[in-house]
Amino acid sequence: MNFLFLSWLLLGLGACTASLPWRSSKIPAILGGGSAVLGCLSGLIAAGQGLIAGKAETFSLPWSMPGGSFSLRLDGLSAFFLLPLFIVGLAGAVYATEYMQKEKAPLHWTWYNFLLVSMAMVVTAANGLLFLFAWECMSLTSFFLVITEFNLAEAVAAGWTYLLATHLGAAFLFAFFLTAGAFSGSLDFSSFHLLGKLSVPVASALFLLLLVGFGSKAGIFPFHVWLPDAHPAAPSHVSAIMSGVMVKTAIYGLLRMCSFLPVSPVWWGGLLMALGIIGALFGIAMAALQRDVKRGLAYSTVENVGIIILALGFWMQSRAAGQHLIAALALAGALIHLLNHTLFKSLLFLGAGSLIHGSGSRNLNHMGGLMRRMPVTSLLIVCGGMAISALPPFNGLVGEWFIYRALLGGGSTLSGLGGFFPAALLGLLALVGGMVIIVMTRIIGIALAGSPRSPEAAQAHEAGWPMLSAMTVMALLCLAGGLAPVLLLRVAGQAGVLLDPDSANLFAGQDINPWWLGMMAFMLLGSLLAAFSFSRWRQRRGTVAAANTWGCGFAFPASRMAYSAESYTELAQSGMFCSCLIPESKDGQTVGYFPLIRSFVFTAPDPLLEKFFRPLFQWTAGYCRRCCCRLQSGNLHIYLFYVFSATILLLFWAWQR
Amino acid sequence: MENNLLALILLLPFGGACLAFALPSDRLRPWLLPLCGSLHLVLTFVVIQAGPLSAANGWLGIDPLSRLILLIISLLFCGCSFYALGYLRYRISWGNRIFVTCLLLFLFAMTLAAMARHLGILWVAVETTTVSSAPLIYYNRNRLSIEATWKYLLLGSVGIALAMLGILFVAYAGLAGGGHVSLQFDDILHGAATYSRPWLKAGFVFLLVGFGTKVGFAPLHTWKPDAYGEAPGLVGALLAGGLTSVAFLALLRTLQIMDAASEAVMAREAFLAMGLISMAFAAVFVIRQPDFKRMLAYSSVEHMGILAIGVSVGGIATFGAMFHLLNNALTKGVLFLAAGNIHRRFESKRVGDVRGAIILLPFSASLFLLGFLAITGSPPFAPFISEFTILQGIFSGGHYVTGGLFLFFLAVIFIGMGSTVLSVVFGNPPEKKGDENYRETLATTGAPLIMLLIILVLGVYLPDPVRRIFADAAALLEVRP
Amino acid sequence: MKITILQLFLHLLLLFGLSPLLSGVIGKTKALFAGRTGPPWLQLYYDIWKLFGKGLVLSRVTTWVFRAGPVVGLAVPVLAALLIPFGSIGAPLSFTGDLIFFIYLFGLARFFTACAALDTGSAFEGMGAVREVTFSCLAEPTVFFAFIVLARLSGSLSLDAMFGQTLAASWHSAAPSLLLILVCLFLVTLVENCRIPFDDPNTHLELTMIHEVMVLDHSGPDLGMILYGAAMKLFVLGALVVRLFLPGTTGSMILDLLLFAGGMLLLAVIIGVVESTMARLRLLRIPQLLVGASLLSFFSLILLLR
Amino acid sequence: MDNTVNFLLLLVILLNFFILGSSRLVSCIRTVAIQGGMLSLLPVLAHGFSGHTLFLAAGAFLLKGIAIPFLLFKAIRQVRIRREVEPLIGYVPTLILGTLATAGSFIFSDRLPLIAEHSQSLFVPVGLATLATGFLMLITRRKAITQALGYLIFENGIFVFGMLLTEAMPLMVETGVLLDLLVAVFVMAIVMHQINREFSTMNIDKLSSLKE
Repeated sequence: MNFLFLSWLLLGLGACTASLPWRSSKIPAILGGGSAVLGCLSGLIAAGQGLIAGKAETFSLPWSMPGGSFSLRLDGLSAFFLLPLFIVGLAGAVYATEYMQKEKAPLHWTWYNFLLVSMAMVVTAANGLLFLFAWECMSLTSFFLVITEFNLAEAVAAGWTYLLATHLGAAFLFAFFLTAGAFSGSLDFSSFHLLGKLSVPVASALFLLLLVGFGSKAGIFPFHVWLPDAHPAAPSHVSAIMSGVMVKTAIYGLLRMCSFLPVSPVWWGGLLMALGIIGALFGIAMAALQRDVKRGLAYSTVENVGIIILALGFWMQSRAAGQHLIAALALAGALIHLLNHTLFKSLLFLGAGSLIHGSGSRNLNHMGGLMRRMPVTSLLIVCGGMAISALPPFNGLVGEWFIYRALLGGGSTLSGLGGFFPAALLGLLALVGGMVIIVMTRIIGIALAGSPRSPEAAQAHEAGWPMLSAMTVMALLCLAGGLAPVLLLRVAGQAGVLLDPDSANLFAGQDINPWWLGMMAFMLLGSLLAAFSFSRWRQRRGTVAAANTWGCGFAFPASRMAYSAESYTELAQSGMFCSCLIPESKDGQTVGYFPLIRSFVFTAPDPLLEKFFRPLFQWTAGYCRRCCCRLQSGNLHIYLFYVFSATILLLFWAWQR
Repeated sequence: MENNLLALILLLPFGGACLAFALPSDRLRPWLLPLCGSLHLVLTFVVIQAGPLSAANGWLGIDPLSRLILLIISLLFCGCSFYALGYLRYRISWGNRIFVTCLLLFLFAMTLAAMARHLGILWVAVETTTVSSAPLIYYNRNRLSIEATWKYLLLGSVGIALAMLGILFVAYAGLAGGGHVSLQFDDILHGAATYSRPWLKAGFVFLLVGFGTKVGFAPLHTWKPDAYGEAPGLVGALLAGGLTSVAFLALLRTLQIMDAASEAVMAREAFLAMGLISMAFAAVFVIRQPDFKRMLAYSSVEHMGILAIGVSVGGIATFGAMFHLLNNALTKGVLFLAAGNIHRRFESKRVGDVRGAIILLPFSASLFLLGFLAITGSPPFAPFISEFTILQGIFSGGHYVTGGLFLFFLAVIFIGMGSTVLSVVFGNPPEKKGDENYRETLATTGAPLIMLLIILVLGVYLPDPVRRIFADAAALLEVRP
Repeated sequence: MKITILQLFLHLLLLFGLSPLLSGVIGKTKALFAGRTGPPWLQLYYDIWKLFGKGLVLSRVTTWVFRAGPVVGLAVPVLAALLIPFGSIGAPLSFTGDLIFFIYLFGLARFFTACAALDTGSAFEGMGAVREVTFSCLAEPTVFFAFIVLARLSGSLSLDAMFGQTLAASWHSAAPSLLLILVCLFLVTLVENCRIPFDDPNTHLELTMIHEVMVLDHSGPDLGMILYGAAMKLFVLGALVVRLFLPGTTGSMILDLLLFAGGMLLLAVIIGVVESTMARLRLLRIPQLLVGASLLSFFSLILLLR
Repeated sequence: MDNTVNFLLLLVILLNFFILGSSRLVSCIRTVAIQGGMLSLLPVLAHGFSGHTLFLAAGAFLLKGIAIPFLLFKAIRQVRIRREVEPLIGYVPTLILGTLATAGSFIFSDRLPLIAEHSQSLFVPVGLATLATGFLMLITRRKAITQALGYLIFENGIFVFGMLLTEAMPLMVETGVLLDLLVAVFVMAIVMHQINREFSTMNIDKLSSLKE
């Protein structure tokens, strides 16, 4: 706990001093970045202590606010969420020292450090008011980070969508905490155990409040609409933090609050599973359609959150049905996937940032051939791509392995509908897994491989050591997770036993131990090494000649003829996607035998946002405006009439009393 | 001693007003404002320290509520007076004799209203605020400001006249109840239990409508957007933060009378209904509001609704409402002052014409943005705490529907205000440059900055003396069974 | 969870020794149908040997990813082969949940093959990569459904047990389901190995190819590794189909081995027959067929769940 | 005594109707002045002679009977208008509404318990009726000046009602009330002058550009 306070102190100091009007542009970077790095290191120690100690540490100070107290609690669950927070925070801070433009950097450090503090406070708060306080601070600071490029209209629009979504979600959380506080008599989490006595309908209402409230932050399916806009607008390391960590704090909240509610009816889990799989399918399909690399990654976050939610739902459902082994597997899968997603998604966002930094564009079709110009970044992105596609020997497989095992366990042992749903989900999840490979090969193939598709890409430059080292650390962690999955299970187990005390012995025992996966990852590395040495050996023996790519008879292949980001998904789009997802294209038609030069606009906006939320909001706003015009017409007579009629009405009312 | 202190705090602004009217120099005159403002603040602190005071045969006095209101007025006015220095220097050619005089008279009237322990005095003071603020609204001397002034004057006068009727009704209720007639507040509280119910209820309705017009409950709020929109930002701040607080104090006095007469349930129901209607109206009007100063006016309507709900629900919500009174006043101050700067720079307050303020006016635009976040209840600013406290009271009182509506309106208003504020603050400045000579000065940004810092500190840490001010005020409004 | 040295040795021997032969058998069968003599039985062995001895020609556009494709393509089937039983010879490596690893191993191969194809910057190879990843993506649910059926019947989550001794008994109790998934797995084998009706490895138009067009630029030892890897992949997936078809054990290891080898050859003949009698499907029909296969395997699961 | 007072109060109601039905501004102002003058007799008539009532009567007469009408006369002389334009609701409907409002006031005041000594007096109904008349004027008339007149009538209604409570009202407060009224009308007159200067009309329909 002391290290946590030290970390907050450092981060806070850095935040306050970095944006002062310093003469030199280096001082903010040293103050802000240095404090962020030191603060994160100190925070990592705190998280490590929390994980190793295995028992909760509490701290409490009175706070003068009514209903509030400055109570903190650092237990396994909190530490489990603190760990990735500070890892990504550290990497992001190192990365940002190079990535941020000089004039925007100082203020950025303020928000960045405060974001880290508020996130850490969210996962350690043990009082409703303090939680909401930290929660809202987290939303605001991340909003300011999203609009770092505030001179761009689209960045501001994205930030606004984000703020709107998160604020609407927060209203539900307010409702939850206030109701919970009213029931349990205090906003302290220590008294929330009284919620366990609630009747099922009330508890279900509270659960729905939680789902909407936290879902809008976590990007659970119908509430994900802010995510694809906000992530591309933010600086890349901020996208990494938001996508890798901030989104997870919502899942932390969901888990923590659900642990106070009485044991769930089966349908809670079913609802989560349904939302999860829809989100996963929708997210990955949309990710395949984006030409903006960061937008694609943002949709991939929607997909991964969907998978996590699916696993959590399956956990709840199997726990309610008394299937402890399957429940433990699902919970472990959800937690491990959550941790893994933090690692590889932040790696990918940092990598994408490096590509943007190097090539000057977010559009996949303007990159190409970066593998040659930016070899290290590209290698790291390939690693991240493998991890997110759940390919061995990286960590992505470990989480998915648990989830698949849980679903397989359910599908192969339960009968009737109990077996039907896991089996169906398994198939759909496999489809998602296949599509992830489409998405990742697309990003790698279009952006990194081949020849440059724009003059800027041809002049791209590799990132410097701060950015590269930040990414390398993340990639190594991804690999370590794949090679030592038992470690992942141990870490997740610290949180798991708190959430599901019934399966404490399962987490510690051998039934769900994934050590064979690590073994297999080593064997895969070995066989790859063998094949590689064979290849090198044959290459040494023979001659190596260089030539142009075989153009199937065409002598002058050009990068404009290569497959583009859109053509890459055309097949999947026409074969698999439903029509509402199909992107819109404008002005593509050519006329006549010798068509003139045609421009072609291709957009893949979020269908839910564009076809549901935006029209709904616009219609409501228009309706309100019409009401306003009628009510406040500028005519003094009518205003006086309001006063008169209000008096008469109130007199009548008073008379009735 | 007590008499002297209260007389001093009243005479200071009055004497200042007379002096301002007499001084010939447009350059020197504005300095009277910070002088009076700071002295008033100092005296206010002395008064707050002094405990309960009473003077002029008990016609004037200081109870915890007056202490709170006095603190609010004084803080706000002090901030605005420093701002006025910068503002009036910028508009030196416009003349400021009437403006400064009326500002000080306005302060005098508000102080009098805060200290009044006699309903007649209270009425006269509130009416004086109307009369003295009308010329302030007319400061810009164009067609729109005339229109705003006329509407303000007429609606305000009619409302306040209704309040007079209400006072007479309450007094007659005493007579009809067989008691002695007095408009002394303490006498009324003392004898309220015996008052004649029909007269008392009718009187309450007239008082609610009358002072409610000044407070700006919907649908009596119609003068607000016009007056706030056309007045200089400085005046808007004083109206939205000071005048509304004073008028709300008058309503609280009414509530005290109803409590004393054991009619608390009815009064609180009326407050709750008024509060919810106000929030609903504000929510509808604030959406896509094309004029950012009018938007602030609707936000003021909303916050009056919040206060009414907080007071009506009782319990801890009353404390929240008292806290919110201060927060609302200071935050509105920040918003109006910053909006005034933006208005001056762009020479427009239409959303279409004002874009990219953060590029041209980095400080004012940041203050405007932060003020918006504060007023919509975002931490770490104090309105978050006070609104949350009110909500806590609502929920722990079991008013779940009210709580749900409250949250819903808050969210809608956040959306409505946010889209306007963001398009004002961000983006690229328009071609039409506005007044390119306008510069932000220490006076015009420092004052709102200080106010923002105050609510920032209060949002994180509420010192015990300050907390006691709110708690004592809230204790007066507790229903004693 | 066991490793047996003998089984390891046998597996590797069978895999490396026998896998190129299947291609020869398929070729001969097709030649027989077409009335030609056809290439020799051991043609693929000659090709691979020849290619291993040649020099490399690399495109100027390509990078290490291009070279990684063949390496992964060769390593993956070898490792995958160790997870499955060949006939009644148990798998050398087996653990609970290894089927997930098995499926994702092929995902790894696909990932790198596609990336290597895109690395050349050629429109044609990109086309192949797209088709490969898209069609395999649709085939994955089928495999999972088939595996659940087997897991349900055997009560285990390791491939060794799923395709182990209980399979024969399962044919008695759940023959319809097993028949359905046999068909489905056969289809998956065809699509994963780019055989007719999904892909025509011998066509002469790059526009219509899937796998072959992806490896257009590979040459020399790299191409040899790709050919070898593809043959092994066919062998591994084929081994599953054969095991499903011939579930029992004779009790003698030699006989079992012969039975397995015979089964593999029979599979090759069947593939040859299918290729000779069917035409390649239109590209847009392929997803429909694959979705149909998934539904079929899901239906087989429902038969069991009932 | 009661009869005299009640007769005076009925006259006040009559004047209310007269104002509602009249379209000539000069006669409207004159009527309001007369009404104010009559009201200023009330303190003396109702409560007898005393320093308090005399002062009140004198103050009310000076203000309501002389000063404010003078201000308003001056205002219309400056702007040279004579007639009210057609009101929002015609004269006859306004009169009908006025009658209804008067009837309503009488009914409403029946419900309010009066103490014995006031039981015969018409202060409450007449006060409320005058109030309602003022409201009607405010709501239906289009000229700024007629609205100001409406406000005055409104205040007159309150004054009538206040007669019930003269002993409760300290002199200082009464003075303050009257002074505030004077200042309010004074400010209104100034604003009217400005309206006329800017808009060249007193028609407040022109004052509706501030709207949503």
